[in-house]
Amino acid sequence: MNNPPDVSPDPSEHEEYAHNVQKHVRGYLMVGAILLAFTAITVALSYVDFGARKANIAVAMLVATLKAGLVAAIFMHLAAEKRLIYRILLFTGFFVLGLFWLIFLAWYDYPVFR
Amino acid sequence: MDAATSLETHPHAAEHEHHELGWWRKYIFSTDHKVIGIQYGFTGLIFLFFGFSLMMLMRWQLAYPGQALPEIGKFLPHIFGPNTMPDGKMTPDFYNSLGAMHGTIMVFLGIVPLAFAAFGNFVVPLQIGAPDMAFPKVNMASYWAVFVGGIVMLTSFFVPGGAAKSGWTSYVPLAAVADTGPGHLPIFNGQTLWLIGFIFLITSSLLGAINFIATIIQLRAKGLTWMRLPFFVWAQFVTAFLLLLAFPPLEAGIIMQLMDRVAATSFFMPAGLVVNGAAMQISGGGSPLLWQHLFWFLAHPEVYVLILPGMGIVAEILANNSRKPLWGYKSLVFSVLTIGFLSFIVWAHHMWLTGMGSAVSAFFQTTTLIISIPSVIILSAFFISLWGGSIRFTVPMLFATAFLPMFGIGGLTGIPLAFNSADLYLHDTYYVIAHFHYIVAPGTIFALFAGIYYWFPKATGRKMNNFWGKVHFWPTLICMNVIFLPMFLQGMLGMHRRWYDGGQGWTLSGEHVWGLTGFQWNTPISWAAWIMGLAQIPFIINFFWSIKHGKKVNDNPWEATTLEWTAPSPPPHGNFITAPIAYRGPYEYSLPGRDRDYTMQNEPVEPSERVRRKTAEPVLV
Amino acid sequence: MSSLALINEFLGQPPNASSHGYQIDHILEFCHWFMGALFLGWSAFFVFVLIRFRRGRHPVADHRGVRSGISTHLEFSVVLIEAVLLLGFAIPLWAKRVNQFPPGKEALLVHVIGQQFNWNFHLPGPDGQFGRRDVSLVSNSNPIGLDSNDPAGKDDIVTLGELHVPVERPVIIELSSKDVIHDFFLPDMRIAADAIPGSLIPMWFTPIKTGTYEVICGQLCGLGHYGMKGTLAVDTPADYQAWLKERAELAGGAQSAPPAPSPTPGG
Amino acid sequence: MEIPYTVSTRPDTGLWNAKVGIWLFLASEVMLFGGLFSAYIFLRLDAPPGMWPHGLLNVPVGTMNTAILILSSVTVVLAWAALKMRRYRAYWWYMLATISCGVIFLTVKLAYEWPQKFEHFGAYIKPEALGKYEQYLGNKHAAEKDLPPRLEITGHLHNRAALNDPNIKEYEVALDPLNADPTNPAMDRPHFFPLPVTDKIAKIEKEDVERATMFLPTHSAYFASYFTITGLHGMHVLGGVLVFIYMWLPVSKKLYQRNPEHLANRVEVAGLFWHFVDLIWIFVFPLFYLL
Ligand code: HEA
Ligand code: HEA
Ligand code: CUA
Ligand SMILES: [Cu+2]
Repeated sequence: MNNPPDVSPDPSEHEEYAHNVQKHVRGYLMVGAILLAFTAITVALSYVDFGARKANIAVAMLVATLKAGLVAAIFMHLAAEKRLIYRILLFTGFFVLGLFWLIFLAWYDYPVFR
Repeated sequence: MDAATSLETHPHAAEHEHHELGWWRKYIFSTDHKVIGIQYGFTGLIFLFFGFSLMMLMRWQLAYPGQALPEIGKFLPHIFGPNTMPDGKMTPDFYNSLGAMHGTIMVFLGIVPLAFAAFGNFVVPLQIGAPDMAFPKVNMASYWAVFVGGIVMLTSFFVPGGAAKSGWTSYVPLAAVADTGPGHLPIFNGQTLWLIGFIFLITSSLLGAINFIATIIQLRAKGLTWMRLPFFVWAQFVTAFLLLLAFPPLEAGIIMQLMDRVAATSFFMPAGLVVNGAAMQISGGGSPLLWQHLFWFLAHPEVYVLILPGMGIVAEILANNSRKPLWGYKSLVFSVLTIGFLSFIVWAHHMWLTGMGSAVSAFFQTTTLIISIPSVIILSAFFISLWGGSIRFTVPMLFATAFLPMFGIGGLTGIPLAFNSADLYLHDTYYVIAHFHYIVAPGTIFALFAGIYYWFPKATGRKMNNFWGKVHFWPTLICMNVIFLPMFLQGMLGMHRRWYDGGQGWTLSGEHVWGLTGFQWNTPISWAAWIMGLAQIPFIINFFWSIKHGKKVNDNPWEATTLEWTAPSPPPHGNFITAPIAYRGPYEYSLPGRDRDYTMQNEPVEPSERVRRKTAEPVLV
Repeated sequence: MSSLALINEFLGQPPNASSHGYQIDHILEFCHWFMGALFLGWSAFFVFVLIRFRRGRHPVADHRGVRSGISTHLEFSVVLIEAVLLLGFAIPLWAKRVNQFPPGKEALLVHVIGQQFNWNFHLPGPDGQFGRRDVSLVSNSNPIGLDSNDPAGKDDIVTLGELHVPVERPVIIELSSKDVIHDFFLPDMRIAADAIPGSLIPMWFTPIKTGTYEVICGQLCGLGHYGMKGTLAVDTPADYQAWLKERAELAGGAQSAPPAPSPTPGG
Repeated sequence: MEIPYTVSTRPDTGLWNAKVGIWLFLASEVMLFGGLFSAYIFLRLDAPPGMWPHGLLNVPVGTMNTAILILSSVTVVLAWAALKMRRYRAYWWYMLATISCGVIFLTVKLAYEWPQKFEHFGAYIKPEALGKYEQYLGNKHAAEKDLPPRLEITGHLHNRAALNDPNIKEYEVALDPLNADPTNPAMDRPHFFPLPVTDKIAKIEKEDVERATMFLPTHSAYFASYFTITGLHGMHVLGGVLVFIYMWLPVSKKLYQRNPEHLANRVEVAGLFWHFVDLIWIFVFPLFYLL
């Protein structure tokens, strides 16, 4: 899904741009509806027993990630953003994961004796 | 911003901007990057001096433990409260406060505001040919945040119990139980104020970092491609990223520690603590190591925040005074990017002794050693740059050249620390203190002095006095080494940092090394520190005197090549009369076949040059 | 190897007294030789350049400067030496420290509990069993909260500030803390580890020289940090037995109180 | 010279300044919440059995708040799209809707959810006394069903004075349904609609209690992270609302008339922040309310 184009400074072309944006609006409404539906699904799923607590957590996080992905891709226009923004986010993602992963490693790598 | 920024679509809006701003808007609540840079500069210098003064007090206690400090000692209790230095004798708590606040103030209120914010603000927009920072109002906000943070930190000296006293690292549970209980106020106590002040300092750094990055990305002048940026700009760019991404996890940690103190949570405290003989009433379930991870996740990148701007300054001055391009510009840029990247994954080398297993320690040892390589590359490139130059020893150049071996000593002594089996012995001894002070004191501080002497003419239109500059340089260089070299010996003896009695009570510091015992070495160190204090007087006087009475100079007194020297001195609001265009790289010194030994970045490429040097093709954006 | 020992002595490191300490010292020595060589090499170059290319002697700079790739070779050798130090020495050494504890019977196991501002040592006594400990039992006369109802703890030895161990026998220390983080550092044994409340951190060493050694608290732990000193006495086996006996008699008398904790509680 | 690219885009990056700025800011926010969430994960993994409570929050209210935030995210893009189409009135209404959503969210949180927790009381029983209170804890039943052990008795504290008065020797607690009827299989899972406190009163001797507090941050690692993370999130919501109010006030109209694209850019930037706040909540909701 592409972003609506910038509005042209020339007022005579305005009509066409307005029309273009209008098309996107429908998309936004649909994404909103999907998000609401997903919320309901998360709540419902949390009352289903998947056997292990871990499984429940995994499912809930999966749905949350999907939702977050939708917000980021559509509402925040990340689906079609400039390269520079992707780069910044790529770095950030790398460092957050590094933070999580390395603390996690350190947590479980303590010397055991006996 | 409104009126100014909508200019593009409504040219007449500019008229609003050109009315005279009042005194307050012009000098205090200014949005001009140069004024803000100078504000940062003064703030940083004052805190640097304050942090230094705290240190000089500590050095008395270390050299003459338990003895009353003459004269000043009688006077200090009136300022800091009766429990700090009764009868002029320092109490252990006050010593710990001084140490913690010396570290905090030097790092976060001295060097960061000066090296990153002041030089970054003043120089970067000029060097990239921009009229200002991308977000002037945010810029002003970031200065005022640091100001408030500084005030909060200062206030903490005057609350009951005194300032924070658990080290600049504020390790929990010590920090969580410090300054609590009878005699302490709930919010107005040292540690809580330290945390609150820190939130302001973090806010300031984050806003500043966003501004710097956006400015460098968006406001580069026409033709100023990435590979034509002065190395200083690159250094600031990477530094800004370090601050932007490393500070927030510490902010999270600070918020949690604040909660531990004011809402009695136990993010960082396990159950079953017995403090002062009584079991603590907390839920437990927290982990002291979590704090250390969050702290060092920032604090390691932070040490590169302390050094990279310094390296940037040194690079500019070396090129300028050897009259020759920096050697290996591309590898310099690549190295600084690598350092920035790697500095996020080495932090646990500060935690070797926390019971780390073999896998994790192997990982962090490896990354720590890898990160030393780009530093070696940078230093080598600087050294090699001097070869074949025509070196003039101006005052900035003196400081910049001294930076190199001093940083070298500091960096090299990081290597034994990087091996956890060697650090096992050296951890938290004076060896570590000497290691990092060699980098931040004769390293970064020298770079800052160099930068001040170098860009002073741009900010004021006048030059600082040469002779007094040299009088400042030589004693400072000598004293720095007399202070920090013996600390390596003390560290090898096993003497530890944060020892209130300077090691007097330990048999191990009674051992002789190089003619004195470990403890006795404290005395020459302290005297050198005080003499170095005196050596700063010529600088301070020279600095203030030259603002009004220094020798007037033209816009480019050092005959430099980068864009800031094309602007008037001092530059007007908006910096450049017309937008500059860069046609060439940043260090075109001593180009063959020219009558001047420097060619500025905005000098168009001549046809004759074009044949010879394909790279000089102007790239216009 | 002994010729290498020069630097450490030159810098004032006290003599080593544990079996693995030589390896630590060797790493330190290698590092210092390596650093020294780099420093001297660079300094020589540096001083030469500053003199040779000063303006008075060399008025016109050369735009291109150095053309050779010597720096690449230098950087490569730095990488190589660091890699050797890391893979050849540092990583295996640490793996031995944390993964290969001496077998239980051979070693002497001691629990060490840090507190502001002293070290508590807890030995299992003749039965080889540690008694149960519980924070809720901690009091002035029972600084480590030993459960007096637990039969395993009846003969336990608890001392404050002073530990005796026999020479030539591995000692395993299990570190913990009652209040804040401390760091148990035995400079002469080349061994140290943090005592962190909420965790148990093991470390081990084998003393090879009798004598009395200082235990340093290496982590800021409050106003008494500078004086948080312990003593490690490495005895001949006979002396050690004598000490054990004396201690056991003390312990026999209904948990007789060791001296009260240090008078300067921290906060 | 004036600052370029405040409204138009720079050719080589394709971006205007504030867009770069906001994304950098969001990057730092990712790291901030990343730090908090990593702390949450480690506290939770480290929690001993029975020490990480479940089902203490009000799921319907949480769900409603989630829906409200999602709605507000939709209205804010619509407001931006309206500006792009140069329909100021529509923009004004969408903005009002967004602001209202934010205000409702905060009100629910601060006036209802948090105070409700502050009213609740819990007492952790000492390990040696667990047997004595078996009728309220039902640990045998829990063990049979493979549920984590129950160490805490919760409900409303009748004699509030007991919290501070050392002379009062016991707590009188109007029990939560779980503690009132612990062996009822219906209590094995948290309920969707929270059940009201029963009128069954339990007397718990202070002697047997390890720790007793209201449901405040100090209660447990769970509530500590709940209040810290939702509190910080709430402050972000508040910040967003204030910015939106500024953009909705008449001053925005002036900017609109002067340079509509500039206003649209500002709304886009504020909207990006708002979506991010929504995105954080999307993770907070299942982590604290459901799992
Ligand atoms: C600006 C600050 C700065 C910088 C740049 C560094 C750089 C390095 N640091 Fe340092 N460090 C600190 C500041 C800094 N450090 C501080 C403040 C602490 C203590 C914190 C505390 O506990 O309070 C610390 C502590 C510290 C520790 C923990 C010690 C302990 O607590 O036990 C370790 C361990 O690995 C370490 C390693 C390193 C390494 C490998 C580098 C490498 O990046 C160094 C690479 C550089 C080189 C290898 C030099 C290369 C130079 C040449 C080759 C040229 C030589 C030329 C001549 C001599 C003429 N440092
Ligand atoms: C950037 C960081 C920085 C800097 C620059 C310094 C500078 C100095 N430091 Fe410090 N230090 C730390 C960071 C720093 N330090 C930290 C983090 C710790 C650990 C704290 C802890 O234990 O938690 C520490 C600890 C520390 C100790 C150990 C204390 C202990 O463990 O008990 C000692 C001991 O001597 C010491 C000494 C010094 C000295 C002599 C200087 C000198 O080099 C100072 C030189 C300063 C100047 C020369 C100032 C010049 C300023 C001016 C001239 C201003 C002019 C003003 C105007 C023009 C308006 N420092
Ligand atoms: Cu215990 Cu320092
Ligand atoms: Cu580091």
